[in-house]
Amino acid sequence: MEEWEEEGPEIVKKFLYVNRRAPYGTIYALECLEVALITAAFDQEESLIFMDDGVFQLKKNQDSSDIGMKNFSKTYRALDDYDVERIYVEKESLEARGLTADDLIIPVEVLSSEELREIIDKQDVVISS
Amino acid sequence: MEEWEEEGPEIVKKFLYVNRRAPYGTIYALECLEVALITAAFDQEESLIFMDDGVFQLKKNQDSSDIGMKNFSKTYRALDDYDVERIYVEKESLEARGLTADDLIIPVEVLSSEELREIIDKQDVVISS
Amino acid sequence: MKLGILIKQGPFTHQASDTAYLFTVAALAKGHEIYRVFFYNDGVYNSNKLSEPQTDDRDLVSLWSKLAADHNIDLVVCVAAALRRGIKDEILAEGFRISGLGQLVEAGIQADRTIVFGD
Amino acid sequence: MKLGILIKQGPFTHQASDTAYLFTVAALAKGHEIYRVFFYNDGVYNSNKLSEPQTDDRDLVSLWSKLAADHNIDLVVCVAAALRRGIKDEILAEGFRISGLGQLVEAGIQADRTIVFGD
Amino acid sequence: MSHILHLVNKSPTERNGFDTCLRMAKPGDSVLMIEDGVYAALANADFAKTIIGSMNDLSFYALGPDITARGLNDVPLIEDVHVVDYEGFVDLVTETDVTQSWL
Amino acid sequence: MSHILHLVNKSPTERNGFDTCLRMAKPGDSVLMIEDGVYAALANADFAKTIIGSMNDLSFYALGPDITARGLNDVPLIEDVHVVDYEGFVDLVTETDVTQSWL
Repeated sequence: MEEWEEEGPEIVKKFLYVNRRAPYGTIYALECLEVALITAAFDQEESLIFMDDGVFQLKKNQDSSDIGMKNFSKTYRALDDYDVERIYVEKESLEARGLTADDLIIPVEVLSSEELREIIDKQDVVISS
Repeated sequence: MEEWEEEGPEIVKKFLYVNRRAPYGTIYALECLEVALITAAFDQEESLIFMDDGVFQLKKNQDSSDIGMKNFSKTYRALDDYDVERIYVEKESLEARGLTADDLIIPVEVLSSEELREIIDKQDVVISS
Repeated sequence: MKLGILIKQGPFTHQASDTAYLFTVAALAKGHEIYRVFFYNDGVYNSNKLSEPQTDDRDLVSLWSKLAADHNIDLVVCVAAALRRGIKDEILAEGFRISGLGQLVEAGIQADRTIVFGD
Repeated sequence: MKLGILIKQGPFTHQASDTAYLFTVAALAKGHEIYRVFFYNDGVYNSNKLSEPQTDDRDLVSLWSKLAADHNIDLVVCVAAALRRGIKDEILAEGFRISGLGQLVEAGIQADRTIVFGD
Repeated sequence: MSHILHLVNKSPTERNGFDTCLRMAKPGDSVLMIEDGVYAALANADFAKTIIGSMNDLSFYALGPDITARGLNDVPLIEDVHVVDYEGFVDLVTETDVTQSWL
Repeated sequence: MSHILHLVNKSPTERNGFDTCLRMAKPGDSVLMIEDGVYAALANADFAKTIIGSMNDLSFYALGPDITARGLNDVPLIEDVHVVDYEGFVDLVTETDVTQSWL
């Protein structure tokens, strides 16, 4: 973990991390998760969205030992330990890929595009992975 | 220009460079052009294909001064000086983007997907940009 | 207004750093404050002082260094992203500093707008 | 068979170098010859010896260096792509050499197959 | 309700970012095409109908320097895509509430 | 006529590489899905019909280690997509005439 400003300011903002990329093919999933975990230490109101190929990040039963890369999928479970509970997955993205919430490694809230749009509408800082 | 082996071997192979990316947004167009020019010094049978967003590389009237990047589009004209004459553009890609051969900075052979497939079928080395 | 900038790609390969640079220059010209520019993912490569572009090409590493000097801008390179990519103090260009990811979150909190440039 | 490998992406950000490495290991195990591995575009970043991955992550720079030493493989980093990205002899890992683009073309001529790994 | 500025920097014929942006943007939002995103402004391209179909709900902008760099000044662009320079880009960021990049 | 091995390393829902590969491959060619390209092998995904529609003309392969890494072993994959390991990848390269990567 990184160092951060201990004397956090009083401001509480709504941070949204938007994950639209598959894991392993690129590092964006892993490095976004690292930011999401750090953010949890700042007592902000944090949300994560997984849509498009980003839903693949949460696919359970990942085992990357044969490609030599680090399997970071279990780290998503740490989000709950850090009280990051606003985790949303787009229903349409899951369906287009033949997946359901049962295929995912953590409990999430599955929302329609329409509902996700309302989540996006409430944010102060939106960071795409 | 780079150095290269002066004592080229006798083998003559068919090299194909496949360009599917737009210029400026990424460096792939520029760095592929650099390889294509070096290849010309090796007396190989060289071809270039521009398809999908790669056709945008040849759009005439590029002027990158306001984005601070190097305008390399005129360098495509050097291909002719190096006797690289097999330059193919996919008709379907041009049409989908509302362009015609008149919009391009150099003369090219516009081929259908079907015809391009036959060009691809003849190659020994295929390098994607 | 206070602006925070996040750059996720290195120089040359993607246009992200070019766009971010010109955006930053324009923001300064309009009187806005740049709270911080944070370099993450391959963005850490923007701080490699060994970068030597062709003479007729732009030199983004130097451009960022100069902008930081002229306008006192805080250029922060993420330590975790930098370590794995081999960006260390010994090759760090002027005006950049290496620090933790918390600096990105803090910029998000303090700045009025956060703008992300990437691939 | 003689194989030529082209790697167009750096370590970590894209899987290209990982895949190319495991492909190369498998090809050697099957008795094939690796004529050359050529690093172009962001692929030049694979040769940065300052790279320091987390302890539980793979270290591609070292893996390539070791493979080159064990099997006498020619790892060539494109000088033009490397210069603009700040990869120079002073930070070049063991087993890599910096040379011209002609080395890629020559590999294409000499190898029986050329395989491209990128983004 | 906040007014979001959506940034799209990829060509609609290479990646899915533009489609997803249009699916997620809500009526009243603005979309700024930058970098390879400006190819979405080509009036004679197949993708034009998608942009035109969203014109009632969204305001579209495109970064002029990126258009000029790509040589698109001599071909028709979609009417009502407003061309802005980097200072206009800054104004769009400060005059909207949040900026979201569709990377 | 040469037998081409087409490599696709991107998801068909993110980029256009898979579509272009299928447009350009000729009957008799082989397609190997690697990296994020293996998502094209998902039997229950919308894209599956595109792959299945090309099955008469092309032979499809997918890299097993990339499938396992992504946790796709517990969901149905398209029948007749042959799963290979890195050694199988090497064999495909040497047993075909040319390898083309759709980057």
